[in-house]
Amino acid sequence: MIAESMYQELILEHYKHPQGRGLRDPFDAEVHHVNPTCGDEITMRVKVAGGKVEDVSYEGQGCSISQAAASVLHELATGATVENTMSVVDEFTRLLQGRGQVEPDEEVLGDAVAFAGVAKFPARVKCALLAWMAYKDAVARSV
Amino acid sequence: MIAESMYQELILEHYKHPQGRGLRDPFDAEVHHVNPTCGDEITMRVKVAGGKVEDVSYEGQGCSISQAAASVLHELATGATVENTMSVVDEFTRLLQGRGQVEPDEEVLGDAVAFAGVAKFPARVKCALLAWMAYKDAVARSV
Amino acid sequence: MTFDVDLIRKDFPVLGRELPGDRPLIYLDSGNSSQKPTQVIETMRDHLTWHYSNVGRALHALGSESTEAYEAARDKVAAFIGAPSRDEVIFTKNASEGLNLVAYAFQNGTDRFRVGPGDEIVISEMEHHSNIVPWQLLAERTGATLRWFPVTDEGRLDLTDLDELVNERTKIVSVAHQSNVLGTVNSVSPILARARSVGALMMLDASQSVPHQPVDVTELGVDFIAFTGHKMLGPSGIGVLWGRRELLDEMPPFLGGGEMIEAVWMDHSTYAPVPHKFEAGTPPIVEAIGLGAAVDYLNAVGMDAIKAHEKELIQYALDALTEVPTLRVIGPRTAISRGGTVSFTLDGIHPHDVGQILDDVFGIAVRVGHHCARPLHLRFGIPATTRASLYLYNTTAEIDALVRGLHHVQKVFG
Amino acid sequence: MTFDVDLIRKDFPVLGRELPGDRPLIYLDSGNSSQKPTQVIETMRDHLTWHYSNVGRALHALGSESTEAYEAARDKVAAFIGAPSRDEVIFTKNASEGLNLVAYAFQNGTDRFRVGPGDEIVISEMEHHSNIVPWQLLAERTGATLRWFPVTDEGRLDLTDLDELVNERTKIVSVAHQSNVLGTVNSVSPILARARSVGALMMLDASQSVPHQPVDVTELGVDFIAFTGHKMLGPSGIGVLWGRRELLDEMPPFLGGGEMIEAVWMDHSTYAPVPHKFEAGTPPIVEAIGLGAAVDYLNAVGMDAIKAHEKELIQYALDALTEVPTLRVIGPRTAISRGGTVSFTLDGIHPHDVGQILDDVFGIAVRVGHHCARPLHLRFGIPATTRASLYLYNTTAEIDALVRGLHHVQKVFG
Ligand SMILES: Cc1ncc(COP(=O)(O)O)c(C=O)c1O
Ligand SMILES: Cc1ncc(COP(=O)(O)O)c(C=O)c1O
Repeated sequence: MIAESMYQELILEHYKHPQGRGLRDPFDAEVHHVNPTCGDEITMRVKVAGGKVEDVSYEGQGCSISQAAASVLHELATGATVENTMSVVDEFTRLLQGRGQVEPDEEVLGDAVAFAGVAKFPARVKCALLAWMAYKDAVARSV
Repeated sequence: MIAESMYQELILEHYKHPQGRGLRDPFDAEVHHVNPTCGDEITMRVKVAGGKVEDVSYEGQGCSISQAAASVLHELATGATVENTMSVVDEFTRLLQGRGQVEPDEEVLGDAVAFAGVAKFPARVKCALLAWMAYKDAVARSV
Repeated sequence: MTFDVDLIRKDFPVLGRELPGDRPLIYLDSGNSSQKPTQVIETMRDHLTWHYSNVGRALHALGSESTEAYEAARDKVAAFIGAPSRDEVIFTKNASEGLNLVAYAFQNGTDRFRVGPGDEIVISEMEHHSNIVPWQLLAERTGATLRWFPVTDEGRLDLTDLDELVNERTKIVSVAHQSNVLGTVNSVSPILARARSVGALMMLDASQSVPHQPVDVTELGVDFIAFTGHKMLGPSGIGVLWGRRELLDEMPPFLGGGEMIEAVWMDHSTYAPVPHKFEAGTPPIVEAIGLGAAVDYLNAVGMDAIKAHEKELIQYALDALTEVPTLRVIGPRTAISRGGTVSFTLDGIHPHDVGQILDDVFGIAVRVGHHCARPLHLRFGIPATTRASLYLYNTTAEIDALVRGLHHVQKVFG
Repeated sequence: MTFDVDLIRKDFPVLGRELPGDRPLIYLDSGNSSQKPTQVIETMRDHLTWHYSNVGRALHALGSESTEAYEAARDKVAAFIGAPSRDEVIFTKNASEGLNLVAYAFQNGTDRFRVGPGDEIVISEMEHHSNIVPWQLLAERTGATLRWFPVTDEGRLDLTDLDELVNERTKIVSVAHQSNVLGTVNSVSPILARARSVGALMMLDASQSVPHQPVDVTELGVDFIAFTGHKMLGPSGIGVLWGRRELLDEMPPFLGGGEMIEAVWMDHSTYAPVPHKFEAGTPPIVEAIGLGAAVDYLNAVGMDAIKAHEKELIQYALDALTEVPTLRVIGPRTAISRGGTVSFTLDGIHPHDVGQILDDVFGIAVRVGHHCARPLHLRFGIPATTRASLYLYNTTAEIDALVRGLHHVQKVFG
């Protein structure tokens, strides 16, 4: 019964009902990231205007963690300022790479705090980060 | 005090005073053999006529065992029939490869029986056999 | 010795281990790497503690002890696979090195060991990456063409185009003896017959067969096989390449260094006879000795008995898994010409999630992903599978636990 | 921890062993391979018994334990040699593989990793075969030219013609950091400066330095170093190649297979980032973990303390050996810029006979022969030497025993 805590209700919910899935036009940058150890893949597009994220659209395949992470990211990022999303990405990365030792900042993370349990499973950390790293990359390329 | 028995008086004697050393003419075949693990080398010539070994001459460098074995071979082979020497070579080989389990046939081996102790030292067996294998090779090429 | 799985399990301490959270370990990942019996571990420990030294080069007491133990391991392996000569057994670090060694021979060699534009290399779609990438690199670097057998829907080699695929341009055919994903045991003889008729060499990736069934290279009749110690109760860090003597003699050196030479000058060298020609540097000494102990263990149990046990298990598993809704087996669904490995998918649930819940909740270790056989997964249109792979120490109770675990996984994601 | 050789010896059970015939073991062959402390042996045993599984690929409990232990070993090695990044530490099977890996890069690569006719490779006359033969093979297969530094009568690198030897045509210079025969520690900076000024890369064969002195790759400033676990208290079957990240990134893959890939299709592949790009197949898992334990042990004793102890010992040995009539040391006769290895000849007595009598009568293990450095022996006009090589667990009493032994050898052959 160790890791069922990893599969938070919220993660399962996003996995079963992904938000904002599908690749949409217009977009400023598109990236494709792969997690070679497990084959999880994501294609992500961002549309940015005036410092604001207008859309994050994606298509991917993979485990519940990687797919739910993309869905949560879509919800958090769309409509927020780029700057704001970058601090969420940083905090998310810090949390996930913290081997379960990091106290998450719920204020910053919002729903993404549900992934705290994943940090204890080194092999799954990359799943959770896949979409978020793709997002960071896409934003960097969009400017 | 295990292996000093390997260094029989007779072996040391042949090492210090090698018999028939030096390369001589005439000869029917010359061979060069090397023991790669230790770098011992021998060049050997044989002169055969009418089924008899007229001369075994050699030049080499190496440890006491390999050098003494060449000297003893020279003594045993020179003047003997080729056929006779081949059975000595076979018996010598059988003895040396017998891991110390083989009862040597002194009748056949003569002085070469002094090498019986070497058979217990796998790493040195090749030293003892170097000249004898070279001899076998040289004889084969002389016909 | 009659086969007694309970007795066998006693030799593998880890099988009695409890994981954190009171989960007994259920190890169904031997196709990835097997566990080690105490006999192997203690042989290694004893050698390291009391007899260790470098081999070949040392004449002293420890050097002789190490050399004799190392070379005795070679004798054991040679006998185990029915090699005509012990000198045909080359110790590598794993199966991958053995496969690469042969592939590099075709880059560096001459005559039949040389490929270039117009020459062809044939593999199959069910290969492990270790039997794909070395040949891709070879083809890329020499201009040769890489071709492959397709795989049928049932997970068998599709030999329909055998005569076209293996032809006068083919230099070597290298295929898996047993698939690490499908469990399929490939029948060698039709391919070998064709290879022989066009003068091509043939290699088997025996990584998944040597641990699980009696393998006799003389009977097989192929030219090379590669396998790996860690999948057959031996330690990591040791593998075996077996090849026909005359071919090994003809092949160019692979790695250069100590022990593979006859004599060295600054500007050229001559090489030792096989097997040493292909064992550059200090070999995996203790690992080879450990592998020798593993071979002793397998012989004591009996490879026929192991094969029979696995056949029973896989029959049981294939039956049991049909009860799990939406479960789709990738590979042969009957226990004929297949080993004790079964890979499958569950609708709507990613293998990672399957594996994680099996592990976290039940202590069941399976492998998830593409199992280093991505092209095979692409062929079946799936990114990943869950794989259970069985060995001599597994039981039907463990398969029951797997089935229960899968039902639970479906509940979580239902 | 202050250096206490008696305490250290307790960690090495074999040093207390009696050989048949009541001979206590006196092990003076660590340059060939070192003995292993209990800490290393028990770490390996514990891992094999309770935590073993394949690394990287497995997500289950054992897989995580193995992966964490394996990657922790990489961290330890990286810290031990001052590597700027852990990803620059590549686990190989021995030092020879590391040297070959780099040599093959120049056969298979592009741009600066490509040699052909007109390009030059520079080594030295004091190299171990493992740092000669890979470059000979490279030169032979590509048409590049192999050149080398000569060695002085004192056993030092002769840099007189440095500027001519290392020139605009030079692609790589690879020399020993410390000679396994002479004990000489080579000074790297003049060669490195010249290599840099002509744009050549520089590699060190650090097989004999990393075990015996603090080595910091950042301070050294070279591009690659290779060393080997079994000479530094670790097990057989594991070695290390360290290289600068940007070079490793640029180098072509060496062995192809599982774990070194990013994605594989039948007709092409993409590769994982370093270090995994160069670790094809299942790595020597338990061996890397054992090496990690060896590094912990060396750190606990302290590399400075080990170096100081060996300096004392070699000073003592060089003095003591001068008493033996006709004994000629091959290599530096003073304890300056040299390590704890001394090779010598005795007039009229072949090293094999010296070694055998030392072993058989006194239990003294030395190495005899050309020590995989035949060209160096040719340079000194001798076929072989007797070599005593010292390590942290050796004592002056053992050197006294060696000297007594040599006197006895001379009596036998007198
Ligand atoms: C200087 C030197 N280089 C390279 C090697 C090769 O090491 P290994 O045999 O572990 O590959 C050795 C030891 O044998 C050595 O002493
Ligand atoms: C079929 C097959 N071939 C090759 C290999 C590679 O073996 P290793 O990783 O020991 O080199 C494996 C296992 O990983 C395998 O299952």
